[in-house]
Amino acid sequence: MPITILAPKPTRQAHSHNGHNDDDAMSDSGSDSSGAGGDDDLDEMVSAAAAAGLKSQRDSKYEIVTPGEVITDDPQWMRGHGTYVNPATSAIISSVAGTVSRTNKLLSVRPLRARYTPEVGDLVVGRIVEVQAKRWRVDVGATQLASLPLSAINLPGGILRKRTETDELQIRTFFAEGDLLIAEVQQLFQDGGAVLHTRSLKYGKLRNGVFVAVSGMGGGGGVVRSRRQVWTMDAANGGGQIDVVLGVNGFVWISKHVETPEGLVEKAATTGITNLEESVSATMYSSQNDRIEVDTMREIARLRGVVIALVENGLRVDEDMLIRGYHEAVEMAMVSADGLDDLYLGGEKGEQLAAVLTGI
Amino acid sequence: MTVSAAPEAALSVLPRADGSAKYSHAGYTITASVNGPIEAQRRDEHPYEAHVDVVVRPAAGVGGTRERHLESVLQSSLTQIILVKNFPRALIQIVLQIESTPGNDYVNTKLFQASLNFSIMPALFQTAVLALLSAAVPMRATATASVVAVVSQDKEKKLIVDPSAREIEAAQSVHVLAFTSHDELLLAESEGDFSVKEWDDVYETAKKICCQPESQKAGIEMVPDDDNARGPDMRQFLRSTLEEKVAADLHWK
Amino acid sequence: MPLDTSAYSLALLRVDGRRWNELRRIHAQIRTQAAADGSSYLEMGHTKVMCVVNGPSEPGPRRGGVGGTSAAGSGGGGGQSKDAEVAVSVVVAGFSSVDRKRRGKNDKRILELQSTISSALGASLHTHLFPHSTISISLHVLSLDGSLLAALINAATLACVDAGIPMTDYVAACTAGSTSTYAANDESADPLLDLNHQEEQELPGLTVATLGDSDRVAVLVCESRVQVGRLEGMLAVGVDGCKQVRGIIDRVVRDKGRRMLQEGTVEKGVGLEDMDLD
Amino acid sequence: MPREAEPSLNERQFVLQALQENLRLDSREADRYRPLEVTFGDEYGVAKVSLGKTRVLAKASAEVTVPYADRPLDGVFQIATELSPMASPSFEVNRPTETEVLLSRLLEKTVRRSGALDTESLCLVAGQKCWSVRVDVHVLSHDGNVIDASCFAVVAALRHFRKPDTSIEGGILTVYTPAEREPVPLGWLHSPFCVTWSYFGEEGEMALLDATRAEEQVRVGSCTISLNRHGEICQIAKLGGTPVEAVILLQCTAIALTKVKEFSAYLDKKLAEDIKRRDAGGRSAELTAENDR
Amino acid sequence: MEVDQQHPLVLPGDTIDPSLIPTHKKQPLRLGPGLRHIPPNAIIPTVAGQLIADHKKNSMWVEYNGGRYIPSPNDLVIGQIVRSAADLYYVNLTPYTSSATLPQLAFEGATKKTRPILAPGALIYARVTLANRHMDAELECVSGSTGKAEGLGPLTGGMAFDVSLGLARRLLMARSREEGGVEVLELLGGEGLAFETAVGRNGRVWVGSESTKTVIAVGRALRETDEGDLGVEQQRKLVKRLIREMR
Repeated sequence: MPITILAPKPTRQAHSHNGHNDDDAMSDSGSDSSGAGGDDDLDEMVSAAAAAGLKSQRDSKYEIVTPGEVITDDPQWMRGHGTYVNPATSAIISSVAGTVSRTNKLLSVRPLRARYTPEVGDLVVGRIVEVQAKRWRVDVGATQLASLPLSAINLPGGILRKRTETDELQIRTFFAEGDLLIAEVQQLFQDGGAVLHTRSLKYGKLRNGVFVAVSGMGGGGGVVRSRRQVWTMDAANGGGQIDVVLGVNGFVWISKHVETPEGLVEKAATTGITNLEESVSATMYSSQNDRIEVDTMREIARLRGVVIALVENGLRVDEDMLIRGYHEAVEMAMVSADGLDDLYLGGEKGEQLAAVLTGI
Repeated sequence: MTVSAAPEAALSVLPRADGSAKYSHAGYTITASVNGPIEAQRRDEHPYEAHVDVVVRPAAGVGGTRERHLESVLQSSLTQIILVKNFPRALIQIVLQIESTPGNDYVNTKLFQASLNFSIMPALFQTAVLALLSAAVPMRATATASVVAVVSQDKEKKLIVDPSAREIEAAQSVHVLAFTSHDELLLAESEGDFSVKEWDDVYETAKKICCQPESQKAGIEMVPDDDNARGPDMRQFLRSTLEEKVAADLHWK
Repeated sequence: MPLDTSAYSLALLRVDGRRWNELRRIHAQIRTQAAADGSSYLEMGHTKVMCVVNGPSEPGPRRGGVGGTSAAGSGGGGGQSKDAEVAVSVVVAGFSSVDRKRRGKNDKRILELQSTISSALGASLHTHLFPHSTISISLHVLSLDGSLLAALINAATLACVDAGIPMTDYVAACTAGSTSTYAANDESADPLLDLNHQEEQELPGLTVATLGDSDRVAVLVCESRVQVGRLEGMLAVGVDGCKQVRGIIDRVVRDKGRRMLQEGTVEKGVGLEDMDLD
Repeated sequence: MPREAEPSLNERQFVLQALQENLRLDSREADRYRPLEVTFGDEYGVAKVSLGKTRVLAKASAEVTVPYADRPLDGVFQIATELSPMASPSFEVNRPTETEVLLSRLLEKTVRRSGALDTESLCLVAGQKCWSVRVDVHVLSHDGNVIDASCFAVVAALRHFRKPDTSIEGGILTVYTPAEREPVPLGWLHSPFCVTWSYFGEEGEMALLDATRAEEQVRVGSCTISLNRHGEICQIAKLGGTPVEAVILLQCTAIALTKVKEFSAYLDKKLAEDIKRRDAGGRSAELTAENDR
Repeated sequence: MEVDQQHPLVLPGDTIDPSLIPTHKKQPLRLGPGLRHIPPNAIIPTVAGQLIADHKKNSMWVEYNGGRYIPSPNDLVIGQIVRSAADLYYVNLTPYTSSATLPQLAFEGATKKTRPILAPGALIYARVTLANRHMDAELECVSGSTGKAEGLGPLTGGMAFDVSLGLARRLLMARSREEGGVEVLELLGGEGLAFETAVGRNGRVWVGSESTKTVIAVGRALRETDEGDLGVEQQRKLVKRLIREMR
C-alpha cells in the first residue's frame, strides 16, 4: 500500500506493549499460573514472528495456531478440518485457534473448543426439538439438528414388526418434543448433518434421571471419546445402582439403574421370546419415571455435581475420572459438617476435588 | 388553481410494479402501484378469495387514522369490483402514494388536514382503479368516483363538484360516491348535515359525472356549461386513458 | 466542552497523555462465560464490552424469531440459508456513559451497529460450512469511552475464535482521527490513533476494521466532516492500528491456548519439525 | 410480507462472469451512472429523481413547533424514510427492514449531521418557537442504488423548498401566508451527495458505481461516500462485507468527488431553470389569477 | 392500432356486441384470457384490452399486455428452483408468488436413481400441467406422451431476462415476425451472433451463448424492443446499432 505516514517532528518512540502485558497475563488466568513469568519474552517472540509470517513459531510444544496463520506453504500437504487454502499462494492456513494434527498427509487443526461434530458410530444423548411427519429433529449440540427417522427406531411389539401408517400418525407416542434419548450416529449428510438410530435395546428414550450438558469437544473440560461411554456403577450410601451415559456430544445422563432390556434378554432365554417383547414394549416409550429412592436421588445429584466440578476445573470427563471423582466427593461429604447431604461441589470444594484428582 | 381542471392520467409509470398509474385532478397528484396476485401472509390468507390490501401514504408525515380510514373504505369498495374469487389465498396489494394536494395560499396549514379526507377519496379511488387496469387484475367492472359538496348560498342549496378545501370548510355536507360501470352505486360516504332530498340531488349529480351514457357524450360536449355542478365525464376519461394504453401495448398489431 | 488542543501543539501530547500513534491499553480475555459456546471481555481504554457467542446451531421449528440481521455481504450465499446466519445483538447498558441515555432496541444507530458487525464478521467467518444454522453474537457495552464499534468488532472476533468457528482471519478494528478541523484544509494536521470519547466528539475520525495482517478493509465508517485530503493519512494510521490490535488479541488467544496445553485440557499438536516426510 | 426474490444461480454467475470481462448488463462503464434526472413539482419542496428505473420522491415541509429543551436555539430537522410495498412487496409498512434502517442512517449522517441545513436559522423565538423542517422520502420504484437517488432527492427538495416568511414584532410572531408574502428559502450551507460503490469478486477487487438491483443482489460489499463539491467528506460507510484493499477505497473516494461535482453542477442548473420557469409564467401569472377570483 | 368495430376496446364489465361473438354450429365456443362466462349466456370482459374473435376456431379472447403471469395449462415457463422436498421441487415462476411444484421424476429418463439434482436457484424450462385457482401449479420437464424432454429441462449457464408478458407471448408465436411483430432475435442471428434462447410465457427469456457479449446484446435488444414498443423497422435499426457497438 503506497500509504506512508509522516511522523510528527519528535522522533517516534518505539511503541511497546510491555506496559500492559503483565496485566493481561495476570488477569487472564485469574490464578498465578506458573507460566506467567516467562510470558513476556515469549510474547515478544510471537509478535516478532507475526511480522515475519508466523512460520517459525512452532518450536514451543505449548504453542497453538490461530486463525489466519500459515501452517505450511509446502504443497505436499492436504488440508483438513480447521484449515483453508489461499488460492493465490496455495498455502494451508489455519481457520481456528487450536493445535495442529496430522493424519498421513492430511493437516488439520483441532480447535481449542468447538461445538460437537458428529461422526458415524458416536453415542450421543439428544433432545427432541421438532416432530415431523416421518422423522424427529434432535438437538445433539451440533451445528445442525440431527434427524431420527421413524424407520430408525425400534417399534414396540418387537424388532421385526413392520412399520405402518398408524405409526406415522401416532409418531408423538414414541418421542415428543422435549424427550431425551440416547442414540447412535448412523450416517452423515453431505452438509454435516447427522442421522441417528436407536435400533438397539441399548438405545432409546431416557427417564429416571438427570441431564447435564457440558461443553462439546475440545478443551476446557468435557466428554472425550473413550472406551466406554455407558456404564452402571454402585453408588455409595445405599444409593443402589446408577447408570451413567456420557454422550460423545457432551450431553450426560445420570439415572437410576433399571433392569436393562439386555438383562431381560438373558432372562428371556429361559422364559421365551414373546414375554420379552411384552415387557420391553411396556416401558420402551414411557415418559413416566419409576419410583426413585431418596438415597438414589442424592447420589445421582452428587454424581452430577462431580461432572460439573470436573468441567468447571477444565478436566476431562470420562469413566475413570468420574468414578474417582465420585469416591472423592463421597469422602469429602463424610467429613463435612452437613454429612452425606452436603452435595455442593462448586467453588472451593470443586477446586479441592480437582486438585486431588490431578494431584495423583 | 382552477378547481375543475380536466383530470390527467398516465398508466404503467413504475417500471417494476405489476401495474401502476399516476393521476392528477383538482390539485391532487397520486401515484399507485398494484402487485398481485402474490403470496399473502398467513394472517391475511383467505381460503376462498384474494385479500385486497390498500396502503395510503401521505406526501408528508406518517400515516395515521385518516389514512387508515381511507384505506378501509377503499379496501371494501375495491374488493367488490375485483374478481377476488379468482385468486384464493392470494394477495392483491395496492399502494397509493399521495404526491401533492391542492395548496392553499391563504392559510398556513399544518402538515395534516383532517377535513381533506373526502375531497381526496375520489382521486385515490380513481388512481387505484387505473392501476388495477394497468396490472390487468381481472375485475367485474370498472368504477368511477366523484365528490360533491352541498353549500348554502343565499338561502339556496347549491352543489359543488370537486370542491376546494375552502369550499369544503364552508359546506354543510360533503359526499363521496362511486359507481361501477354498470351504474351500480358502489360507495357512498357522507359527512355533515343534509336532507334526503339533498342526498338525492347529490346522487343524481354524481351519477351524471360517473355514469355519463356514452351515446350522449358528443352532444353534451357542445353545450357551453359554466354550471359548477357539472364535473368531468369520468367514464369517458377512463375509457380514453385505457385506449391509449391498449394502443401502445398492441402497437405491433 | 471544547477539547483543549493547545497542549497538543506544544508537547504533541493528547488530552490523555498519549502520543499521536499510541493505542490505549487493550485488555482482553476469552472464555469468560462457561455456558456459552464462545465468550470474551475486552477493554480499549475505558470502553468495556463483553461478548457471548452461541452456535452455529440450528434454530428449532420457530424460525425467524431472531432479532438480528443476516450477513448481507457474506460472499455469494444462495440465500436459501445455504450459509449460516450471523445474528448480532448489541445492548448498551444505561450506566455505560455519563448521560445515562436509554437506547431502545430499535434505535437505528444500534441497528446499524448490529448490521455492520454481522456483515463484517460474516465475510470472514466460514459460514458456508454451516448451512441452515445461526451464529448468534450478543454484545454488551458496560462502559463507553469512544471507539465503540471497534471494541465491539474486536470482542466479537475474539468470542468467535473462542467458539471455534472457522474464519479466514481475525477482523481487528480501531479508530483514527485527525487534529485538523473540517473547514481548515490543514496540510500539517497530524493523524491520531485510537480516539477516546472526548476526541471523538471534537475531531474528525473514522473506524477501520481490517482482515488479518492485510491492508484489506472490512469496515470503514466515518461520521464526521473532514477534508478529503485527510482521509489517506487517517486510513493509513487506522490500518496500521488494526494490525497492532490484531497482534494484541492474537496474543490473548495464544496465551489462553498455551495455558490449556500446559494444563493438559487439550492435546498437544504436532510441530512442523515432526512433520517431515514419512 | 413475501420474501425478497433471490436471483437465480444463472443470473448470479452471469453477472459476475460479465463483470470479469468488464461488461455490465446495460453496457455501462464501471464508473458511469444511469441517466439521472430531477424534476420539481408545482409545489415548492417536491423533487422527483429518476435514476434508471429507480424513482424517488422527496417532499419537504415545515411547520412551527417548540424547540427541543436541550437545544433552544436550534430548529427541528428530520428526514423520514419509510420504504413502502410500492418499492418492493418485500417491504412492509411499519416494519423497518435493514435496507430502510441503513438508508435512513446514511441520509441522517450525510445531510443532517453534516450541517447542510442551517438549523439555527430555523429558530424563531429562542426556547419557544422554531421551524420544524421535515423531508419525507418515498421510494416509488427500487431498481438499485436507492441511497444515491434518495440523497439527491432530499438535497434537491430542501434547496427547492420555500418556508413561509415570518416576522416578530413586540414578541408576537406572525407567519405570513404565501398570498401575503413570498415564502423564503431555507438557510443552506452546503450540498452533500452520496456516491455508492459496489464491490464484486473474491477480494472485492471489482468496483462499480450505481449498481442496479440485479448487481446489488450479487455484490459482496458496498461503500457509500458522501461529499460536497468543496471536497469535504461528510461520511463514509463501508459497513462490513468482503474486505477491500485500502488503496481501492482511496481511489473510490477520489472518483466519488468528481461525481459529486457533477451532481452539484446538475442540481444548480436544474434549480436555476426552475426559478426561471416560475418567474416566466408562474408566480406573477398566478398572482393575477388569484386576484381575479 | 385502430380501434375498429371488429376488434373493439373493451373494459372490464363491458357488454359485448352479440354480433362479435362467433357462432359455430358444431364446435363449442372457447373463451380465452380476459373473458368470463356468466350463465346463461353473457360473456363479460374482465380486463382492458382489444377483443379478438376467431370465427374459424370459434374462440374469442382479450388481447392485452401487462400484469402478472397467471399459470395456465400447457404454457411453457422458465422457473427457478426454490427448494427440494422428498420427491418434488418447489419452483418459483414469478417473484413473491407461491411456488409451483415439479415432481423430481418429471424429467426425461428420470428414475429414482437417475433424477437430476437441482440446487436452489437453478433455472428450468418446463410446461405447466395443472393450474387451477385452488392449488399450486404443477410443472413437468418431459412430454407425457413421448417421454422425451423436447427441449425442456434444466437451463445451464446463460442469463435470464425479464420481459413483459405481451412480448413473451409474441416471441412464442409460431410466426413471431409476421404475427407478433418481433424480429430482433432473427435479426441478431442473421448478423452472425450464435446464441440459443428459451422463452417462458411467464415473462422470462433465457439466453445462452459462448460469448458474454452476445448474451448482453440479445438481452439489451429484447429489453429495448419491449420497453420502447419498437416496431419491426425500429428493431432493425436497434440491431444494427447494437452490432456496431459490439465491434
